[in-house]
Amino acid sequence: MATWKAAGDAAKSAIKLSTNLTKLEVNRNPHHVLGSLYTKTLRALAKMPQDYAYRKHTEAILNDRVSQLKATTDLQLLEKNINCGQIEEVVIQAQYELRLARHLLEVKSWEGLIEEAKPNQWKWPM
Amino acid sequence: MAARQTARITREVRPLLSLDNHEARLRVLGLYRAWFRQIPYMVRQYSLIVDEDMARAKLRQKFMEHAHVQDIRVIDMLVVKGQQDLKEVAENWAMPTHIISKFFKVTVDDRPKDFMSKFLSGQD
Amino acid sequence: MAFKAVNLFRAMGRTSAWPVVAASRSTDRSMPVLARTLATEAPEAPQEETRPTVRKFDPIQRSNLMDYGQYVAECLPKFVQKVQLTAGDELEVLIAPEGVLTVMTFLKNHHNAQFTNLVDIAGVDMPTREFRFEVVYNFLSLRFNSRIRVKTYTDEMTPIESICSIFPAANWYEREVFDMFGVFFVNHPDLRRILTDYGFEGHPLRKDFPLSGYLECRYDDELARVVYEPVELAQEYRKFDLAAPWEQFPNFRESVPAVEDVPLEKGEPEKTK
Amino acid sequence: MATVLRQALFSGIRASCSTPTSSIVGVRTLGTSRNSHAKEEKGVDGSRVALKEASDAVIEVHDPYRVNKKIVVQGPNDLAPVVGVPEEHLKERSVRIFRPAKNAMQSGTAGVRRWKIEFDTRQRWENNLMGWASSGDPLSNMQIDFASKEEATAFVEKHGWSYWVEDPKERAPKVKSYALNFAWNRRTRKSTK
Repeated sequence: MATWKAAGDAAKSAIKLSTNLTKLEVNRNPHHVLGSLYTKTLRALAKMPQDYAYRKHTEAILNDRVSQLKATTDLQLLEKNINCGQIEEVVIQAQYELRLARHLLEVKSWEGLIEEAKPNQWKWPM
Repeated sequence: MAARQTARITREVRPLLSLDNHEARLRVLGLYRAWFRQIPYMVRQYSLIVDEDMARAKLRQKFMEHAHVQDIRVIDMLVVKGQQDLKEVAENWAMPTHIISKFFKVTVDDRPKDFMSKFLSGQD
Repeated sequence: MAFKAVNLFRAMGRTSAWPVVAASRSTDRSMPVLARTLATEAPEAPQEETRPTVRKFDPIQRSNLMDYGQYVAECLPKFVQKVQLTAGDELEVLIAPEGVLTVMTFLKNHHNAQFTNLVDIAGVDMPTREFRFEVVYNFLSLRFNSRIRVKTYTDEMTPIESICSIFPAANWYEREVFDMFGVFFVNHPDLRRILTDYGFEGHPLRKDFPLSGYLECRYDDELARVVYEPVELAQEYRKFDLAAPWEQFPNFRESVPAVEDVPLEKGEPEKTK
Repeated sequence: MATVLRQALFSGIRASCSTPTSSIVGVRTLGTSRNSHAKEEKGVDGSRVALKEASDAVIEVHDPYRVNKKIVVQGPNDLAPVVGVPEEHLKERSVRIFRPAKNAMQSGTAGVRRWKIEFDTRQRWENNLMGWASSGDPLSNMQIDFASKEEATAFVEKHGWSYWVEDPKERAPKVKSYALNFAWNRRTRKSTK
């Protein structure tokens, strides 16, 4: 989907020229941006209870992403490994996840059910 | 005929806009004031058949109709609807016919009240 | 475990836009899901639907959806009341009205959800219930080629939080629900009528709104404008009860249940407050 | 939040300008411009903008999380002012709550296990042109089903209509059998001898 410029040197990785997606600009240092976003999210997650399902699942995903970031500097390979669209989209997803983690921390979503439905609320036919 | 239950019950509910009576009252006053200030512009913009005094009297009447309402949420909802009407007037979205028809029902005759007029009009 | 939902969606992604990518990716990760699906399938051995007139469902897709419903429920135990499959393969999450913002944030922002596309918001009116209105949100995840439906409830006076801050597309949808049902969305940037005429009173899609409405309009020659007057029906509406007094299609009642509950593990954490 | 609103509404020119939100400024402008519209012909547009902002301030919710708070309201649930039903149909109508009768021609009972509401009839006349039965009653064509009597009652009370409930007369089914006519202990049994 994206436009790449092959590097003349075989040792160097290709450079992305465009994402070919409207309003999505090429990110020049995705490793750094993603790393900091993931660290922030993990820090927010650490404040949640140990056995909270969201924390467990998200921590596993993010730790896996962090290890993939460390594994390679080649963007094309990284995108292929993560397999969630282009790296710029992955950055957006990471931003979203950070926002979500902070929001859940605020509303304490691990607590018990806030309100039981009335007995006939979800009953159909009446 | 079953008598309506007027037992004094209290319920805990989620607020619409206002958290207490005082805040609800301020909203009502604010809306009244905004309408009051809008009336001169309204009468002029729309070249209404009513003058400002009639419009103000009608405004007062419309507010006093709901003077007995106690529930904060109902007050809030009335304020929301009144504000939407005001906005339609202020932004010039509504047409003169909407305003006249909604607030001054000139083409609608009053329903007959006493026995004789009901009998003569053949209703009820 | 952690990659459960991702892989669930991958399995679903067989019909998605990137089948090649999905297949080429890390087959080892999809192993546990595959194994689990097989394990659950073996003892049950669901009978194959062979009748040509009955719609057939993909059992793997159904179990994936059920798993995903449980995943959402265990991530948001505070707000999710119930999870169910309707019409065979549509996932519905039923939530408490306080959780609208949180659940929508989760569905849009979580890595394993990415329901970034708000398809529609609808309202339903059941006057027999204490909370008579249902508000229904439909979402689409382009990333995982999957849909989900979220339902919550309210009455005439209880506000629902507007999700315009998360999904700008909700603006007009919420205005429509407000206009048609009178459900108030708090924190909406511009809540006003959208379909009815200026000065219209009432909410036309409520069950207690008469079919004819209360007012009719006509052009008045003397006043040279349109006037609104109480409705007069030249022929009164006649009520026919045309429904047969017998139960319909009992043979098909069992084959495809309209609603199937997804069992949730109710291992509630401590009840705070 | 209420204090801000109060300040804006009542203090007029004294309202603090240190909170330069548009809505507050709007209200303040509203409070200060006490001249009649004729004098401010020049600033009509400015005043109109102020008016619009003032009307927005009326419905502003300041704390985004206040919907999670609860308030206490007293008295029965009375939504009559906001349901959008014209006044004449709210105050003068009475409602009958009933369960529909079984179809006399068929034995199926699928349609009768529910409660309905119905309004008193009013204002019918014969159409001059066609002789149809005309009506001026919009509520005559309203049909609502309820699962139980209590729910129907609650709904009607909420709207402020007066009502009465008609309970159906339940009839205990009798055991009928032709053979019983000839049972040995039947009183009407007559000896053939």
